[in-house]
Amino acid sequence: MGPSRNVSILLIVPALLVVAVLFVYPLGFSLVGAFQDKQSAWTLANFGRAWELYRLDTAFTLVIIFVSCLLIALFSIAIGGYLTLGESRVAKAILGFVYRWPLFIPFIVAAQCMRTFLARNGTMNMTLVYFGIIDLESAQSFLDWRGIVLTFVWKQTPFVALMVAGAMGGLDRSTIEAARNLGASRLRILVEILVPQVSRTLAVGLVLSFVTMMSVLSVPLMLSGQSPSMLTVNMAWRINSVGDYGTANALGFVSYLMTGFAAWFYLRHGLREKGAQ
Amino acid sequence: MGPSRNVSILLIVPALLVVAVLFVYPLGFSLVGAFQDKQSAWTLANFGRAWELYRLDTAFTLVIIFVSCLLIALFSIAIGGYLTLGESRVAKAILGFVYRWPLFIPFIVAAQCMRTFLARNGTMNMTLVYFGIIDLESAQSFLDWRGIVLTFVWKQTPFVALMVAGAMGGLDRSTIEAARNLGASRLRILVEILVPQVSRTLAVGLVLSFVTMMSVLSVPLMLSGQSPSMLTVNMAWRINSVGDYGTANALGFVSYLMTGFAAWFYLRHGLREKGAQ
Amino acid sequence: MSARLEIDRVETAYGNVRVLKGVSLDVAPGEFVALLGSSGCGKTTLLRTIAGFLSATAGEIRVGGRDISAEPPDKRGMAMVFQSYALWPHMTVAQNVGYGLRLKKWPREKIAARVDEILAMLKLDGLGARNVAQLSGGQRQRVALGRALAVDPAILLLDEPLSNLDARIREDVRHEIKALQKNLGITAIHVTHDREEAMVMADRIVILDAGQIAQVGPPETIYNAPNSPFVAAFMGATNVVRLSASRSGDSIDIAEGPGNRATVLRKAAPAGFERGELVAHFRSEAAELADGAARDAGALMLPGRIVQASYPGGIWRYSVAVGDSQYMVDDPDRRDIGAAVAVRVPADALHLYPAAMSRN
Amino acid sequence: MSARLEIDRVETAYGNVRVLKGVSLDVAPGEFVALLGSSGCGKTTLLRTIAGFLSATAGEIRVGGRDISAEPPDKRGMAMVFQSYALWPHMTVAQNVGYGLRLKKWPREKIAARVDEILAMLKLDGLGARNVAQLSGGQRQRVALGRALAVDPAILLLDEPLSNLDARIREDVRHEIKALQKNLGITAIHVTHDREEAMVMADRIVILDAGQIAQVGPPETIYNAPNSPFVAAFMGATNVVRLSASRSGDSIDIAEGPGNRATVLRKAAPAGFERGELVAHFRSEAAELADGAARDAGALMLPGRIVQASYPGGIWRYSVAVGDSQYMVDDPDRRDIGAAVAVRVPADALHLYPAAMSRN
Repeated sequence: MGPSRNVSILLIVPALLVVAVLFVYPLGFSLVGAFQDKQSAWTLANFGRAWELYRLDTAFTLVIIFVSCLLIALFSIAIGGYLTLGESRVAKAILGFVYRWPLFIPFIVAAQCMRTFLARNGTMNMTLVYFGIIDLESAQSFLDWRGIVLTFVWKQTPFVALMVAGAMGGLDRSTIEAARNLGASRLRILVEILVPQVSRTLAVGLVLSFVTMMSVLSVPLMLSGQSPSMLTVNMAWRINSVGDYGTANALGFVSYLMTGFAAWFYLRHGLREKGAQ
Repeated sequence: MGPSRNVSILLIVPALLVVAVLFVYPLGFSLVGAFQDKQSAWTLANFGRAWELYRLDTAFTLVIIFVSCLLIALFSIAIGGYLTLGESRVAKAILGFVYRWPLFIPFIVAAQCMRTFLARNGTMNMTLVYFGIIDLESAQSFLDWRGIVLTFVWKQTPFVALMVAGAMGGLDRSTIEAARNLGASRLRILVEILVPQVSRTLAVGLVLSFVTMMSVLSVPLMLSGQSPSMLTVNMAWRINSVGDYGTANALGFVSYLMTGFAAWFYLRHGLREKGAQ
Repeated sequence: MSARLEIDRVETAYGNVRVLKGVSLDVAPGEFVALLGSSGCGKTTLLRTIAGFLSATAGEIRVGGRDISAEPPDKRGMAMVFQSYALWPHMTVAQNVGYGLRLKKWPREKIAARVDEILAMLKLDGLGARNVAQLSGGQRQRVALGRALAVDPAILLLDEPLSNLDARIREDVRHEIKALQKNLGITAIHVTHDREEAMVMADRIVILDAGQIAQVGPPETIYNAPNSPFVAAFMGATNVVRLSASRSGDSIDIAEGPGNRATVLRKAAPAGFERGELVAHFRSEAAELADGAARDAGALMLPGRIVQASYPGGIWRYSVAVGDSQYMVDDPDRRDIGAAVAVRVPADALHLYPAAMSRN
Repeated sequence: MSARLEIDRVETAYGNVRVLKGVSLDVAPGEFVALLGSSGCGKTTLLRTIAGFLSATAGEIRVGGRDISAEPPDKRGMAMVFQSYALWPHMTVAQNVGYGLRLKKWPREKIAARVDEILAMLKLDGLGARNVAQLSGGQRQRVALGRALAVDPAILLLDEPLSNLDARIREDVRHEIKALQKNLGITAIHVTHDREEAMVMADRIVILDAGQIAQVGPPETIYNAPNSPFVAAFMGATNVVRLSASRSGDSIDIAEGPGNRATVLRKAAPAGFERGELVAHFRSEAAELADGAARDAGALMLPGRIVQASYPGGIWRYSVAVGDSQYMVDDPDRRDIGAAVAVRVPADALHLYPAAMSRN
């Protein structure tokens, strides 16, 4: 079998090369661009400029995305938990039907909706004023980092909740009943029995959401015009308005490092799970 | 049990209302805005203007996204199929490691990479010229719809391939061996045995990719400045530069209809699967 | 610790489907009762109703005289062992066993001591820190048992706990569980579809059929005196003959029929039976083969031909065609296929029922 | 159609682990051979090597004299039935059965006719348009069999095809498959871990142990003359006694030991055995209980006490403590726990081996 296997590897090599070139090469080239000036000489100037102009925005981006991830995790665990442990069939059916709709709303539509909803004289404030909960003077606009977080959470929670609820639904139900049988409350079952068993799925969902939020240009562009802004907005600005590819590449490199860290976490977690089996 | 169940439904109602309001209300309000002018009077003028200015872009958007979905489906079936049926362990390990990396690259970084890669004097053309495959004069820029499709396919194929490969890996392997035992070639096994069994997963992945591509502003904005453009670019333009929320809402409504169709397809398919069991 | 369990006309439904149609059963403290039946008979539903995972639509369940029908599962003083073991894969063996005590807010050291005691009792010493995924099937089953026993329940519920084990391990575990239950004096309800498992483990067997109790009794009674054709067939008496018969004092006169010779069986007729058609059930191992022409005045003789033979071990098992019917009969001797033989069924190996009781 | 299958010193490895360590076996055309062993013995590996899903690292596999070791699975003239049935859920019954013929490019009408024929043979008439998900376990099993038989293979490979069926259906399907195989005259290799299934279905049984053949022979031979302690224990003779013995002509003198009385067994000693320690295996059903003081010159007597009793049906099964050992013995009479008894094992129920052959 030895020789024929080697032949089959040789046959597959061109296909693998194509995949490698198509998937990896464009990325590598852009990353190299981050370390070059316009004359293709090696430099760290791009990073210097990126640091000078955008270090605040980098921190801002990270904070927004971490807060969003945290909220997404909480909401999706709550939704998945209710769908798995809830006793009212009607409530479960309604929740199951409603929660996944934002999945089918494009980010840009979501951003546009939120703009109308969260503005100083937007729907939310007007509704609150109408019910007398706040008065018009104290109404404030949420079109800043809070709006971005809200939109991200609104849009990504269904995605993660879908994965988490699916994983919870796929668990052996008798592991839940065994805990109930011994007297565990529903909250304890959620925290001590369900979440640990779906933690891998939750982590994958959060990592993918992390990457998605790093990707989205429309939401920060439309919801928070003022400084500080997110890195995506800065990159689009550098390219479309300034034509400064070097700095854009450097910012891309920073984005890539952040998601690379998330990816590393994902892989490490995946390998550890396999190792434990 | 009757009364206590009703009480528990009553207890859950406020929570459900909050979910409904938070998830559904912002969307509904923005949709209503598509049918109102600046004085909140009912009108179809927004749609008239959207049709007049952007009917070509709507078609352009749909074509790009359908072509992308088609290519994503083909590539992800090929990747999943090779990972499931391939015989060379080394090739499978390399492919399995390489293919999912674009998943962790933000869209905006991908768009930036592609800009460098696909421009008239970008890396791709320079490489082809270097190897003498084309000459410099006939080199053309791919920074148009082709670039957008390429970027979408590059970015979304790993996502769908991950789902498809997972579903294929979860199938009872003896269903594959039974076909091999009867003499089916690997291509026939892929087309006749594997794909039909993972069609639901494939459809879900494509619908979610469809929605994602409807969402992305950065890719069309950065890769194809010229007209025609995608709806996301138009919406961002209407809001950020013109301040014309009505038309933006109307365009959002159109986007929403498209994804709504995809969602309907997803739900119908899901229900049919359940019905068949 | 143990308790009397009374099940009083309990009914349970899934949606509109009535699964239990009024089941009553008294279980004495320390007794081991097996619920036996084929799939869909309601045995698991009954166990889950007792455990509190399903709620009875009618009837009462009492433990030590107290009605617990409305109590949640953990307030019933019962612990359940699940078919899939239902161990928590993210906890160690010790954490699994001690979880119920943690819920009861026991102090950490007391939990550790109790867990060690349980593990020692189940011969799992030293495995406390092990991940449950690293255990063999038999070990997992014992961890599941330990988790249930750790909370010192009055009643132990066993939902087919042995059906995922290999045949050889299963026999050992049967005896271990039985011995443990006797030593602890705990009341146990055991669901199974395996006849021999129920026979070997239980003090009393409850045969369920279509949501109702078909027969209750000790293993010997159920085996030797099944009260209906259903129970007879379920307990292995799957050979069926229809006979024309009439009572005559302490005996039964059997007329010659399409498959059988005339005979007189010295045996009591079914209660109230005088004359008419009887359905006779018998086991393949309780019959034997005789020469085709052989006569025996005291036994039922069914003349026929051998159509299939196999050797399951120790004896030969023959399929004998008699008229339109086929019977399975065990015999110590090797015989040829096609040979003319008579199936000889001694009077006390026949289970007789009026034909009206039979479903087919 | 059927073919001779020759397996010649076949070895198979998973990575660096040698699973088959040189297996040789001749299967005659039309013969039904069962590969029997516990999990991990290599029986499934051997079947998959024969089928071509694994490739032998050494040795040859010949069908009708032709070496097929290097052929792909579909060129070997074999069809396999899988444990999980491996039906394609997106195809109807007829599409499943006819898929092999479609791959052979048969015209549509010929496929339809052949499928109808197969379905009729398997009593699945009229179910052709049914979705496989709508079928019962027994029906699925038959569709899987039909799919394999449709391509008219010379050799049928069965990978535990009955282990997912209910106990009662399983017994019917055993006889159906056996009868079908005899009628078609097809060669069959059947993998199973169920001793009785192998005994009842196979013409010859191959006992595998740790990747090697432990014994090959017809069911009666394997059952009554196991050639090693391993085979004896696997075939149910799980009671083990160590005896001090010496040959004396056609008999064996047994000296008194810690658990047994002295006796003379009229029985041939193991080949080459003169004097020393013997390991004796016997089945619980081949022994019986006698009074504690009873003596019997021709049988092995083990005096002890009853420690556990159960009634699996028909007979009582006792656990008897003799010295440090416990034996399981069947007896027709009900006896008390604690009673002093002697286990009586007749000479021909004892399987004797030199102690060196025993692993423990």
